[in-house]
Formats: sequence, C-alpha cells, structure tokens
Amino acid sequence: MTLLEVNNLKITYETSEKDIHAVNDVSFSIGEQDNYGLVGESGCGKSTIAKTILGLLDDNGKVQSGSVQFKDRELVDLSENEWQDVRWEEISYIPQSAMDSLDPVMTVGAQIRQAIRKHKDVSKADADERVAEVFEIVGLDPARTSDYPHEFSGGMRQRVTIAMALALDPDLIIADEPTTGLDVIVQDKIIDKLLEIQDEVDSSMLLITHDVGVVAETCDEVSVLYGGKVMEQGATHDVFTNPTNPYTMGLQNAFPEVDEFDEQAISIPGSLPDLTAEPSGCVFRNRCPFSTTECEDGHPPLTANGGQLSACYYPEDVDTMREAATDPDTWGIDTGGDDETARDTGDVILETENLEKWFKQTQSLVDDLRGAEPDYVKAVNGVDLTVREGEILGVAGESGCGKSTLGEVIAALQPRTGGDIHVDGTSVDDLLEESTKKFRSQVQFIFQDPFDSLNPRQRVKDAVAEPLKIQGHDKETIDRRVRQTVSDVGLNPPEKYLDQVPAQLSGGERQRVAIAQALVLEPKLLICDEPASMLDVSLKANILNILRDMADERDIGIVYISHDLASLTQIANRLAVMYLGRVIEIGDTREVVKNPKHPYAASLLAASPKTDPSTNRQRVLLPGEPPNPVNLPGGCNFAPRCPKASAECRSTNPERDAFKDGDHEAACHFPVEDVDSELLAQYARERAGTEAQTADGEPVTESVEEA
Amino acid sequence: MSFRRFLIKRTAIAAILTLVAVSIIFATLRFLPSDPFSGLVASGSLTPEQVAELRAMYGLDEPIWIQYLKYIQNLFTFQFGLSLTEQRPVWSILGPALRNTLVLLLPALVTTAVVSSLAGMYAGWNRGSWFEQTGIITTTFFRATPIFVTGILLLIIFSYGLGWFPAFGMRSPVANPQGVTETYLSMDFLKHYILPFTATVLFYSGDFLMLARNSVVERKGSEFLKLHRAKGLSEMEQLARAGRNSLLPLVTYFALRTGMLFQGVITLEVVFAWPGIGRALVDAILNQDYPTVQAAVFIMALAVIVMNLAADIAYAKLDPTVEAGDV
Amino acid sequence: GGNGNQSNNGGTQSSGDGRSIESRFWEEWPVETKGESVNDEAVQFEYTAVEGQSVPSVTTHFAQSETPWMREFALTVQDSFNSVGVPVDLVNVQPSTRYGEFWRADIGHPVPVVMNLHGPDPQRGLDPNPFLMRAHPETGGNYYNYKNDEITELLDEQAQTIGDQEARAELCQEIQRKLSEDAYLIAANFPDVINVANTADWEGYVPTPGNGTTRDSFIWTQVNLQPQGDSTTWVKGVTAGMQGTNLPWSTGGLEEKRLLNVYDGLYDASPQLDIVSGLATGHEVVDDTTVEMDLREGVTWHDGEPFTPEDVKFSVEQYKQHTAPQQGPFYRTIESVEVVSTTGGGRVRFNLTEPDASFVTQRAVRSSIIPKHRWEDVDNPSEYNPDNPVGTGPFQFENWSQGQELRLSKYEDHWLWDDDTRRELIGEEYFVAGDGIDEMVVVNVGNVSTLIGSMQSGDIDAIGMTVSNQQADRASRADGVEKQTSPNYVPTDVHLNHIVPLFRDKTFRVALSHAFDKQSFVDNVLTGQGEAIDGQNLLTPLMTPFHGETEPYEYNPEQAKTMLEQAGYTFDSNDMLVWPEGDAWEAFDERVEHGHATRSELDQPDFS
Amino acid sequence: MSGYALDVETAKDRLQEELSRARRTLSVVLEDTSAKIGFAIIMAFVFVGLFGPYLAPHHPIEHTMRSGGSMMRLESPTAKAPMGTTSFGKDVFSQFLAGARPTLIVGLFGGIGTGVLGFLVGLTSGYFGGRVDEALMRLTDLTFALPFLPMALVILSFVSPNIWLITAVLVVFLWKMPARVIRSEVMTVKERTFVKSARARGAGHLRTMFLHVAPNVLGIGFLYTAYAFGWSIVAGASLAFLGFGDPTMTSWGRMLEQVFRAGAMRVAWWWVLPPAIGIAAVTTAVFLVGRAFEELVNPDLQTEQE
Ligand SMILES: Nc1ncnc2c1ncn2[C@@H]1O[C@H](COP(=O)(O)OP(=O)(O)OP(=O)(O)O)[C@@H](O)[C@H]1O
Ligand SMILES: Nc1ncnc2c1ncn2[C@@H]1O[C@H](COP(=O)(O)OP(=O)(O)OP(=O)(O)O)[C@@H](O)[C@H]1O
Ligand SMILES: [Mg+2]
Ligand SMILES: [Mg+2]
Repeated sequence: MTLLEVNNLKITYETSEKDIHAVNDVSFSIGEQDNYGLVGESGCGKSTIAKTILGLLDDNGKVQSGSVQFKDRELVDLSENEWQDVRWEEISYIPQSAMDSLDPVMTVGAQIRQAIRKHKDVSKADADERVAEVFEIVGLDPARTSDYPHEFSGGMRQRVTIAMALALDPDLIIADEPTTGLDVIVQDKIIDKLLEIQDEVDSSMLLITHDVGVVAETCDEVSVLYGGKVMEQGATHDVFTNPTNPYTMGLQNAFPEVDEFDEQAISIPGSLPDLTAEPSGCVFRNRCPFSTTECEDGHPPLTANGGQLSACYYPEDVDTMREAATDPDTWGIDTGGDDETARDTGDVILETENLEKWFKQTQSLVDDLRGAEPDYVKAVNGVDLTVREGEILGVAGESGCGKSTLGEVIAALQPRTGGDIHVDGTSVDDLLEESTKKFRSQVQFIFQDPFDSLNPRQRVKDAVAEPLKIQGHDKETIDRRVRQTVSDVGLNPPEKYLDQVPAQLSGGERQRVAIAQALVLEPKLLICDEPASMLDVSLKANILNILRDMADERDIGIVYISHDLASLTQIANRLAVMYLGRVIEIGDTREVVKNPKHPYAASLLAASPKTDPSTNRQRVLLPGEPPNPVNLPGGCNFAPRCPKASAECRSTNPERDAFKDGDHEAACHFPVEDVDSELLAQYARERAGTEAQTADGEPVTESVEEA
Repeated sequence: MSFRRFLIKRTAIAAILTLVAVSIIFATLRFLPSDPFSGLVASGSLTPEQVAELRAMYGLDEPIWIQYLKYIQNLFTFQFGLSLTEQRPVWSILGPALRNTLVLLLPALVTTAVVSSLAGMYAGWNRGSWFEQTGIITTTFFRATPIFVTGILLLIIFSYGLGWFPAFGMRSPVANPQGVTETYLSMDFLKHYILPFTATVLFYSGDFLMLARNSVVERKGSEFLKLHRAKGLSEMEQLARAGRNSLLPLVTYFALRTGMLFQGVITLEVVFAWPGIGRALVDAILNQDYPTVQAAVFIMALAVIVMNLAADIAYAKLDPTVEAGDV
Repeated sequence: GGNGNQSNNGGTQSSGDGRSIESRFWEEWPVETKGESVNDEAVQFEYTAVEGQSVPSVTTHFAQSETPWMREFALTVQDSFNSVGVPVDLVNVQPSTRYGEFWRADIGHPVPVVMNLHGPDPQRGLDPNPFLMRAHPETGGNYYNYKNDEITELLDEQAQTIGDQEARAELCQEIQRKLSEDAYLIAANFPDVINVANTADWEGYVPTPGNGTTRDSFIWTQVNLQPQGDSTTWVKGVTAGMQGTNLPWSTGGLEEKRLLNVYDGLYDASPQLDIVSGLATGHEVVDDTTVEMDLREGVTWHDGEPFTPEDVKFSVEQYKQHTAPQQGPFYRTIESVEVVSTTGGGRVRFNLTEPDASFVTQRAVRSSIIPKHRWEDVDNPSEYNPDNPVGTGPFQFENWSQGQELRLSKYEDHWLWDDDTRRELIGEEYFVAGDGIDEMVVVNVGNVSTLIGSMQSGDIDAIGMTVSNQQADRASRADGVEKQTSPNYVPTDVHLNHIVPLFRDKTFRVALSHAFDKQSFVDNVLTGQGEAIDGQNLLTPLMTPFHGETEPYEYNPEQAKTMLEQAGYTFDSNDMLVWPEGDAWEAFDERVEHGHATRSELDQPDFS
Repeated sequence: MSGYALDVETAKDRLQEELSRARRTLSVVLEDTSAKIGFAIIMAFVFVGLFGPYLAPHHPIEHTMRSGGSMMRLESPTAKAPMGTTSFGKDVFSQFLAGARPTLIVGLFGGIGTGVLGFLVGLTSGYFGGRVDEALMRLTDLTFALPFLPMALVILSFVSPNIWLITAVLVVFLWKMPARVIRSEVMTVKERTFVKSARARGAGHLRTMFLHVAPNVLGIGFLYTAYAFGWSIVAGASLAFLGFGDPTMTSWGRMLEQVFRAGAMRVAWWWVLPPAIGIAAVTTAVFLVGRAFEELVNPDLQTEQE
C-alpha cells in the first residue's frame, strides 16, 4: 500500500533575476514501512522535495504543478493550520544539520516534549515518560533530557533529532542528510540506529543523501535525482548493481571505496545544469560522455530498463556504457599513463620529531596564583613524520584528533609547544629566523573551505599574484607565473579567469585558485587540510588529480589531511592515522588499508559505507566517544573503548613501533589480526548487552573487560 | 568554578576601571580655573586672605596628591564629602536627585524595553510588512532626534498648544506633598510625569525595536525554527521561540542602558526642569562645586561599570551555550 | 613671588623697525591685593602698540548667560570700538569661571575688555564704597587695574571720614567727577528692574530700587503685602532654589537673600535707600575705630528665647573664627565686640581694625545675627545645615525642600508687623495697613517660560526675578497681573583694562566715551526701560547724598575720531585706527606713561 | 616589509573599484524609499551647510531687523523675515541658514573622526587580540564608564568652547562605539580562511590587516561613520543647548538654547521649529540611510536574500 505518492511535482523558486526550476516533474511513491532513498548531487532538488512534503517550502518557492498524496490526502493545497496537524503527527523530519537544528536555549527534553504536547493532549509527566522512551530507543541516556543541546556532541545531537522524530510514531519520517558532516564511525552508528528503528517501529522513511554508499546500505528503493529530474528509479539493489543511466554510473564511480587503491579518481566533468529555465533536453546531456544530438530533444522519459526505470534515450547501450564508465578516460580525465611504480619518491623534505602542540586550558584564578600546572589539550602529542619529495602522506582521523593543528604547526601558522620540524634538512626555526618570506616560499598550505579561502575583494590575478608580490618579484615575472600557474591548475584559458572575483567562481574553481596561490611560489612542501571535503563528489576528483600530478611532476612533498578515507587511499602513498593527537598507525597506504593493525584504525577503515549494495558490511558500533582531550587516560588513549585492551594497555602507552613490519608501524600492544571477529563482533555484542541501560558517552569499559 | 573565576576577574576589572575613571574625573576637575570662592573675592565681598581660609576649610589648600588620596579613601566608604556651595553632605543633594531620576527613567526604560521589544519581534517576524516599515521609521525618528528636541516638540504640542499637561517640574508649584507616597503617587505628579516619561519611552524605543527586530530576523531563517515549524508549532509559538532566542542581546542591552541611564537624559531634565541628577550635575558644574561633580560623575561611572558587570553575568547566566569564561 | 613691578624707564622698546609698547603694570602694585605673582610676567595676553601699525583687535569678554540682552550690549560695545577704528574680538564666557579667572590670574581681567553686570546687593545702593573703592589699588575688585594716585588718596580719605556724612559725600562727589573725567571705564546704563506680580489679590508691593517689587534682596514687599483675595499665602516663583539653610556659611547668593526673611541684620536699607534700624536702633561713633550700637528691646528668637547683645558678640566671633563667607563684608573690619550694657535691648561696642566710614551703611546692613543658644554647640558651623533655622526675622522657617520650595510663615512678634513701625520704615508712599500675609512660599519653577505660564495660570502670585519688558507685557495680559517697573542702582559697565597701552592713553578713553551711544541702547534694546548714564559714573542719582553730577560725554563718533587724529593717531584706508608715528609716537608714549593726563596737561601739540 | 608597498596603478585601480562599489551600493541603498528621502534631506542639509551663510539675507547675530526704526522683536513670520524674528530682532531665517554650517562641521568631522579612530582601534584590537585587545577594550570600557555629557561639560567649562575642540571632544567619547563593533567583526573576519590563507602565503601583519581584513569590514566602518555623523550632531546640539556650544557661531542647537533661555518657547514657534525640525530631520535622515545600508552590510540580516 502506498503511503506517499508524489506525482509530476514541479517546483520553482522566485528570485530577483530568473526563476529557478528546482524540481521538474518528479514522481515517486513510498510504501508503508519502506525505506526510500533520494540521492543526487548538491542542488539537484532533494531538500526542496522534502520540504514540499512537509509544507516547509521557503516563501519564494512555489509548487507549480503536480501533487503530493499522503494517505490519499492531497498535501499541496493545505492551509498553514491544516499543515500543523499533519506535521510531526503523521510526517516527522530529521534535519540535515543537527548542530544548529536544536533550539539552543531550550533543553532537549523540552523540545521533544513540546512536539508531543502540541499534538497530543497529555500531561507533562506522560510526555516526559515518552521523551525518556525515545531517548532510550536512540541510545541516549534518559537522565540527560534536561541538558541543553550544546552539551551534546554532534552525533548525540543527531540522535536527539531522531528521537524527536520518533516521538509521535509518525507514519513517515523524512531524513534529510542525517549523517552528513559526521565522522564515519559516528555515521555508521547512526545508520545502524536508523535501520534498527525502522525494524522496530512501523514508520516509513524517506532518506535524502548525496552519499551513494549510505543509500546503498540503507534503502529498499531509490530515486537518483539530477537537475530536478529523476534520472533513475527502482530497487536500490538493482540501481546500484546494474545502473542503467550514465549519471548513476558516473555518480557511483565517483564514490571510490576505501580499498580501491591508486585508481584514477573519476569525476563527472562540467558543472551543474542551469536551473533558470525548464530543461529543454536531457538535463545531463552537457556532462554526459555518451550524449548525442538526440539528447537535445527534451528530457527523456523514465522508461523501464531491467528492474528499474531510467531516463535515457539509449537504454539499449547500457552494458557498453557501464563498461566505459569505469574508465576515467571516458570522463575526459587524463590518466597520464603513470602507474604506481613510476612514482619514485625523492629525498626527505619534511621531518618532524616528537612534535607537540598543547593548548593551555584557562584555569581558576586561585589555581593560577597557586602556580598549579594548568590543564592542556594535547592536540598534537609527540608526532614523528617524514615526507619525501614527490610523496603524498595522507593523514586520517576523526574530527578533533588534531589533524588541522598538526598541519598548521608544520606550516608554522601556529607556534609549536615542543619537538622539531625540519624542512629540507633545515630546522624550521632556522628558516624562520633567516626569513619568513623564504620559509613561506618553501612551505605552503591549502585550506578546507574553498568558498572562503579567497578574499572576496580580490580578483583571481591579484590573489594568485599576491605571494609573488610579497616575495618582491617584478611585475613581468609575476604576470608570467600567475598565468602559468592558473593554467596548471586547470583553469583554462587563464584569461577567462584572471579578472574574475571569487563570487563569480564555483567552489571547485575557487579551490583551484587557492591551489594556484599555493603553487605559484613553487614550494617544496604543500600541506592540504581537507581541500576537497566541501566539494561535490564530481568535483572532488579533479582536485585530487591536480594534487597527485603536482606531487609527481614537481616533486613536491604533500601532507594531505582528510577524514575521507576513500580519497586518501586514492591519492596517498603513505597513510597515517591519528587518534587524540597521536599517530597510531602509519605505513604504505595499501598495507594500512588492507591490513590495519591498530584497533582504532581498523574500526575507522571498516566504517566506510560501500556503494555496492550487495556487500553486507558489518557495522562498526564502536562504543563511546573519544575521551575528553583534556584529561587523557593513562596508557593507550584508545584503551577505554578497545575490546582488546588489557591492563597493560591501560597503564603503558605503546610506542609507535610496538608493531612494526617494514614501513608499517602501529602503536598497539595487541595488533589486530581479524577485524570482523576481534572488533566488530565484539562491539555488536557489547552493544546488545548494554543497550537497555547504557547511555551514550559513558565508556563501557567494564563489560569490555569481561569479553 | 569557572563562573566564579569569571566573576572575580570581571569584578576586579570593574574595580580597577572605577578607580581609573574616578582618577580621571578628579584630574579633569582640577583643571577648572577656579572654585566657588574665587567668585567671592572677585565680587569684592571677601579679601584674598579670607578666601584662603575658606579654601583651607575645605581642604583645597592641601597638595593635590593628598586631596586625591583623601578623595579615593572617602569613596571607599561612599563618603562624597561636603558640597562647596551647599554646606551639606554631597549625598544629601544627590540622593533625592537620584531618586527623582530613577523614578522617571526606570519605569520608562522598562516600559519601552518590554513594549518595543515585543513590537520589534513582531516586526522582525513580519519582515517587509507595513507594521515593520512604520515601526522602524517612527522609532528611528525618535531615536535619532536629540531627546531635548523631542521634549520641546512634546511641550509645544501638548503643553503649550493643547494645554493638557504642565510644562515643567515634578509637581505644581504650590503642591506640598509630604513623604514618598504622596510625592510620587498623586494625580499632580502623574500630570507632570507623562511628558518626560513619553519622551524617554520614545527615545529608547528605537534601540529595543531594532535590536529585537534584527535578532528575530537573524533567527528567522535558522534551522531550529524550521524544525519548530516542522513540529507543527503555530506562527505565534514559533515567534515566541524566536523571541526567546533573541532575549539575550535584549537583556544585555537593557542592563547596559540602565547603566547609562543617569547620563543619558541630562538635556531632558533641563527641558522639563525635572529635579534629577542630571540637572544637579549641570548646576554643580556651573557652580564649580567639585565634590558634587565628582560624586555625580562617580555615580554615573559606577552605574555603567556595575551594569556592565551585570550584563556580562546575565549573559553568562542566560545563555546556556556560553561558557562563562568565554565572555 | 613678590612685587615685580620695577617699571623700567619709559616702557618703550625698540623692536625691529618701529618702537613698541607692551601691556604691563605701570607702577608699583600692592601685592596683597591680588595674588602673589602680580607682575609684568604674569600678564597673560599680548597687546602691543607698534609705531605706525594698525591697532590690533581688542579681545572682549562678555557672559551672554548673565542676561538676555548681554549679547546685544556686547554688539553695541563692538560698534563703538569699531566706530573709532578698533577691531573687536568678542568672546562669550561662562560667568561662573570668569570670576575665578580674574582672581587667579593675579592680573585682574585676563583680556583687554570685559563687560560686567552687578548683583543688587542692598549696600550697593546705600554706600558708595562698593563701586567707588574698586578704583582703589588695594581692593580685590579692582580687576581693571586702575591706579590713579590722586584718586587713591581721595578714596582713602573718604573711607576714613566717619561720622560726618556730608563731608564724606562731598569727597565722593569729587571722586566721581574725577573718575568720569578720566573716563576710567564705560558706565553705560542703569537698566530698570521689571517684575510682574498679581495685584488683584495682593496690595502693597514696594518697588525698591535695584530689587524691584518681588526680588529677594529686600523684605519690604512681603511684610507690606495685604491679601485682597481668598488666600493669605503668597507664592513667588523663581528659577533657582536655595542650596542650604546655613545663611552665614553659604557661598551662593540665594541662601543669604532668602533667609534674611528669617534673620535680622543690625541695620537695613529702606525703599528709599536710606539706612533704617533693624536689630540696632541707633549707633554712636565713639572714635575712628570704635562704634557702639543700641539694640532693639523685646526682640525674641523664633523659639521664644530672648535676643541679647551676647548673640551679636557671639555671631561676630563665630564668623571670624570660622570664616563665614556671606558675612565677610560685615566682620571684615571688626577687631572685637564687647557687650557694653544689657539693659533695655543692650548695647554693644565694635572695635574696628581701621577707620571705616562704611561700617554702618555698608557692613552692618549686610549683617545677620544668629542665636548663640542654638549655635554654640555646633562644632563646625560651616558644615551645619539647621533643619529649622531660628532667627529673629519677620518670617519663621517652615519647610524647605531642595530645588523645590521654601516655605515661611509670619512671625507675629516681629516689629515690622506693627503698622506704625512699618509705616515709619517703609514710608508713607508705599505703606499699606493690615495684618499682612500668613505664609510665603518661594517655589522653584525651572525657567522663565514656565514662570510666565504659571503666572498667567495663577499658580503663582509673583515672579521673583527680573523679566524682560516683553515678557512682562506677555505675562500681564492675564487678569490681575501687572508689570511693575523700578529704578536700579547697579550699572551695566564695560571695564577697560588699564595695563593695555591703548587704554592707558586717556585721549583714547575719552574718544571712546564719545563713541558710545548709551541712549540708543536704552531706547532700542531696553525699550526705554532704563536710564543712560551721564558721564562715566557708577553711582546712581538715587544714592543721595553720595551721588555726584558728572559731565555727560556727548555721543559724537566724528568728534571722537578728530580727537584721536589730533592726538597723533591716523586712520588707514579702511578707516581702521593706526598707532601714532614719529613725534606723535613720543607724545603717545608720554601719555601712556602718565596714564591720567590730557594732552593739554602734557602740553602736546595737535598732530592732525 | 617589501611587497607591502602598493604601486600607484594598483592603488588607482583599487580606488576606482571601491568608488564604483560605493556607487553601486548607494544605488541599492536608495531603492529603499525612506533611505531615498533621507538621502535627499542630507543633500539639502549639506547644501545649506556649505552655502547657507552666503544665502542668508542678513548677518545672523549682528544685524537687527527694524521696521520703521524700531526693532522687530519676536515677530511672527512676515515677508521681510520669512521665519520671524528673535527677541532682539534677529532674523530667524538667516540664523537657520547660517546655523546649518556648524551643525554640518560637527557632524561631518565628528563622524569621520569617530569612524576613522574607531575603525583603526577596532581593527588593531580585533586583529591582534591578546594583550593589545585587552588593553584597548579596557580603554573602551573606560570611555563607556566616563559619562559623555558631564565630562564634556566639565572640559568645556575650563577650555573655552570652539567648534574644533567640541568636535575633538565628541570624537574622544564616541570612537568606542564603532571600535567595539568593528572589533567583533574583525574577529570573525580574521578567522575566515582567506585571512589565514594570506598569512600562509607569507603576508605580514600589516598587509593582512589592511589588505585582507580591513576591506571586508569597511562596510561596517562606513555604516558607523554614518551613524557617528548623526551622533555627533546630536551631541553637538545637546552641548550647545546646555550653553556649551561654540559661542562665536550660530548653530541650530544654540538657537534652541536661546529660545529656551529667552523664555520664548511658549510663543515663538517660528523660532523653535526651524532648528528643532532641522536637527530632527537631519539626524533622522542619517539614521534612515544608515539603516538601509545596514540591511546590506550586516551579514546577519541577510537570511532571506540568500
Ligand atoms: N529559497 C530559495 N530560493 C532560490 N533558490 C533556491 C532556494 N532554495 C533552494 N534553491 C535552489 O534550488 C535548487 C535545489 O535546492 P535543494 O536545496 O533542493 O538542493 P539539494 O539537493 O537539497 O542540495 P544539497 O545537497 O546541497 O542540500 C538549488 O539550485 C538551489 O540553489
Ligand atoms: N586554538 C585552540 N585553542 C584550544 N584548543 C584548540 C585550538 N585549536 C584546536 N584545539 C583543540 O585541539 C584539538 C584538535 O583540533 P583540530 O582542529 O586539529 O582537529 P581536526 O582533526 O582538524 O578536526 P576536524 O576534522 O574537525 O577538522 C581539538 O580538541 C580542538 O578542540
Ligand atoms: Mg539539501
Ligand atoms: Mg580540521
């Protein structure tokens, strides 16, 4: 029986210039107790659809035509008052960013209670009881209902919003990117929770995400959206094992998996379609490697192809396309022909020795006066790294583990607390003493946020020329090198870009300008802090490729920081995994990924979702959150969460080379042999055992010890 | 713990600020070329020796730094000394004046804070509406116009023109109320009260309205309000939440405004001949009555500093997300 | 410190091309008069005469807030200077700070020209000293730095002429003639005192010179008023309130004036500006430095205690010991007080430090006597504010709230409530018989505009201050309200600072006197409500017998210019005055050196 | 620090760019009706401020209006004196025209001084943070604590007031407002990636501060300069009203003081209204334009435009 039926939905946004056709003729339906997925790149209209179903469309948005039938009731024309009854009782919502979706000045319990009492005439006590109930369902400690949102971590807040969504047993839950922005391990736990809840309660769920892996693992049915159009629709399994639409193929291939080493990353060239007019041809035709003139004739209708529906004029060529789509060449990506052996790494360009960066915590005045030792956040705590010319060192780890701090300390953007850094054999202090300018010409940095990494007031040419001006080059040199570099980072022809201001550039282009800024001085060492994490999948690959090329061609040593393991494995020669300020495992990328030795590294790697829906991955239900960085436990930092931890782990901190196999080192007394049995199964068991009472956050060391 | 630390630090800073402020006040006043006694020589009624004796009587002949130390020392005990022109403790001059000012301004401020904030929230919620536009334009007018000009305009219309209200003072010339209740709770007082009260309310309305409106506008697009809406809250309930979230800047601003209360409306007190501290201060300046000026300015500075502190504390206490130490 | 007036010979210095003369003290100057550093170095402004150059502008201070027409007056002064080719730089100053500046500066006025108003203190209308003695170098009030030995001598002489009023008056008249002839300042006018009051409900207003009918300086109106309407409470509106209840030790002016309703002095001034008895009924000049007074019999303090000579003795001793600012003029020349007798009202003897002709007329009039039994236990009278000030005056204190009102009620036992006594003191002209008012309330009403409003609305019965003619006309449009005009004894004057070489030249002063249109100012700005002064005399004709006739300076700017040209000044193409040159310069130098001589006295030729 | 110097051409370029930006911004601001009216009022005011004294038919103080030889005292508007006369026969119309100039001077220079000083302090304080910030912010706390009007009155009672001194006193007391706002704005901007990025590219503090941070808070800086223009007028008028204005000049505030002092407020509406309305109109106009501008530059108010 269908619960929700969306038919030929067309939605436009009015803007001061042209109207934006955000959703064009979208239809799909969700059955009872179904998990339905909407997947697609940013801007394809996913959220717009979700908001329309909840009647929360922005004021300038308008449903042009089509219908949304919920339990045979038309939702599109409801008045605000009628909506108030539908909302939450029948359809609830898990917002994208739990970080700012909770009212900061209201306790979480009150927020949930408010939702309950708005719709049900129950006493406060009864409502509180229900709040406690849903808290338990999502695995939060019911005792914490009277805490404020800021007292929870990101993952926990997301669980609060899930609990809220469950509060009234709605028929449909719309989850808009519920895991975006969360660390993989946390994401895995949330997904697990969602699935579990799905099993238990009889709600349907509409899951919206851009992450193919997440849909593949969670949804029964899926619609792939692009430019406000459904490109492919059908059972998840069918769609992702046998995609029949070139866009689905591209999208899927752009999501590499962790163990796909050194494959040239695939990206879909070009940029998103212009939504200011209703599509006249296939919305994907401009970026589609298989497009022909026929594709101009209106958007192709959804037609059955295999088990699913696909909007493509060439259903018969599916197999050849599918074949071709795995080859980067098809997507216009120059593979260069180098393979791994061709990459030889040169001399050591960066060496850190026991590098430390501790942030002093403010302490009480009295303690200050007593001269008591203040507390420190040991953001970077004894890190030894080496990077060679032409080598990319990947640094992975969950949020807050000190990756960025490490990068900034190496680049001397922050002073360090201890240890040594040598660039090209010379101590950083000596270099800086000699001249900051010189140091800057050797070590450069690329930041995470492409949208903000350029001065909005500077034109491209000024931005790229600035480092040269600082170095005091003459005008001519500056001109020449700016042009060259801009072209090197793939902004061709340079003239087209030189005079633009950042506002006129897309995110990918901006990040390339930022890279050009870093490269224009021809540095020897480049530190990249998540340079691609805010870009769409299709753009991400471009950036990775440019960096890889630079490392190879210019012999630059690169430190590449990211929490996205898949992209790291694609680009990095060596991989370092950090946990709470320490590098706990390091080695050749392939070695580390295939054969992780540290339980944390192993869990992290295991938590990445798979885009192939047929693989049945075991979830990583790593208990607890990373401990408070201020009061680190003695011994191994990971011990409190580690199923293998022994008394020794808790008392002595293992050396980095406690495990050592050639280049491969891991700081673990008991290196992992088999991930599934030693870790994942343990996690699951422990979780099952403690579910009923245990709240989040409290490390469950006791039970682990028994096991 | 960290809150206490924060409190101690803030208080210490406030104390030091106060000290510096009073020192500056002291120093500035010593630049005045004369004191009330000089006039007596000048008018020929006293000989210079007699004036010197007088000055000695008030300690004005001592070295500056001794005067300074004594002054600071007295401040600690809230002893403002003796007025040079009135032969009475300064406090007995300023006390009643202060009360009159508070009676006028505090209710006005509270009224405007409540009414204008609510109006501002409503305006922000209905951004672009007729209500918002007129609200902004009228309050901007009253906020921008100097308060004494507003006062004068009110006088011209309601007092001189329509003759509804008296034009000056706190009560009728012959009214002779005894005691606080009779003074402040009579029809006569009310009649005198309305115009200056209105001027004050109008003057401050702009700040609160804009602040509330801007905060609500800021919050309006926020995710959490979207979630409230998705939960099925009605418009008013959503506005209430947006309002609650805007409360912090409003409360902070209210505290700061209260601190600035005494210095804000001197001209208003002059226009309406309101016997408040502002007028007392202007008179004292004209009479070069150092101790009174010092004390009045000190009270004003102290009010600001204390209310600043209060604002900080309110901020730390009201906003659950702010760690006291961050403020 | 010390006196630094080693006047170097001539005062003319050669500087560059032309000779020049700077502002400076021209003679020995008694140090104790001003401050310690009264010497040429202390002169804070520069005003230099340079041979053959244009006369620079004279900086002129006025305090606009003193009276509404002050700026108009300043413009008139500017006009008169301009008409003799001297530019003027008008500066408006705060009245409060200016006195301090004069005094602290040690050099009198800190600028060449200052305009001045004077308060209506009664003794200014009774005794010539307050105005005349300012020309004496040993008076603090001589901030125009006038020093003319001839005058000084005469001043000293009149001051010591005790007991023989006629002789003293004659001396004073001579002094006035000489001063006016010397054109030592510009005495412009006596502006009328204009008041408004309700005459329908009240009868018996007394137009005292200088004070008008309703101001605070005299008590005649309030003791003479007879209610015609329902109320026996007379309400007077003012714009400034009393600051405290301690009369002798207050420093503002209002406390003394208002509290003199409660306290009595030894003598008082009648509406005709004669001295009349107060607590003292008569006096006897025993010798140059001894005066004895008989005190009134049967006087009681408001608390019922009898008034005795001991109170007088006590008051003076307290004032001296604790430096009472308000009583300064009173006790200034008293060495000691003795009680001579206690019979009847009693008799006291004042031993003076020096012969003082004004002791009775000036000093005793401004006195007030406080009750010994109430003040003897007060440790520090200067910090004392009696909750209930007790005096012997015609009114007793009821209530005072700061900045708001002062409430007084009739003290029946006072001699002024006796019709006969009052008739005698006030004079037939103004006397009205009756029981008088029961209560007097002085309320503070903020500003003139509201005063007029309350007058019109009947909230108050009188305005206790001078208003402008127009305002009075406006107020008197209401029923029962009348404008009342009284003559004045305090002049509007313009001080010329005699250390300035331009003003040291008597010829210039005389010329300026001819260039000042006193009458037109009175007619135009004061709308005729005032009296232009003949000659440069600060004493009003009301002040008999001391007033002396002085020659008027005819208004004639052309004549003034001619005089200047004859003295060697020239005018440039813009009609601006130019300092003399050559021989004329030497003549100028001589006049400056002498300071008080005419050209003919110095035998100077006509340079025109 | 080489590379810091800007060559003429870039400077010119930049200037031109900023100018055209300003023009564009203005045209956007002026889409708001009330801002448009406000702008017109300001322009008219500036015009009167510049040329008023020359347009005035008479000297505002020295000329006495007479009809048939007698002074025209407190006369209501006539053809001869279109705004009536004062109690000493001065032409209110001339005073009104001449009175705009001091008001303009105080507003303009007070505004610019306040804006520039506040901007520099805020920029330095926000950019460097730490001790510098602590010190500067305590300084602003101090100026907040010292009450403006009383302190100004005290100062002006021993230094005889003149318009530049008054302007300076205003600046000394007003700079704290923009300084605080600019500082907090700078603190946000300086955390933005492009600023960090500039540092990483080797830019020194001065370059980063003035080239990267400053331009991005310039809008707020201008906004507060505009507001300070209004505040200065208000403060200047208040001082004048209390009798502490520049005594040599007729300003609107001073005109009000004189009506008030002359006790003519009740009758002479023609004398009260021109300066009162003049002040009210100008300050309101400034704030209306400021508000419209604020909607543009205040990032927090942009929620719906996104
Ligand atoms: N209020 C609005 N006014 C104008 N355009 C809008 C508005 N909201 C969204 N859009 C546009 O509509 C299109 C679809 O937006 P939508 O938010 O639905 O995308 P999405 O698929 O959810 O993207 P993301 O993955 O980034 O959340 C985008 O091009 C977006 O820029
Ligand atoms: N300036 C600072 N002062 C105090 N603590 C800091 C500071 N900067 C970072 N930290 C702390 O240091 C730790 C490491 O932070 P860092 O930003 O390096 O993490 P990260 O691995 O880059 O995280 P993310 O993936 O979220 O970017 C965190 O606990 C953080 O709170
Ligand atoms: Mg979205
Ligand atoms: Mg980071």
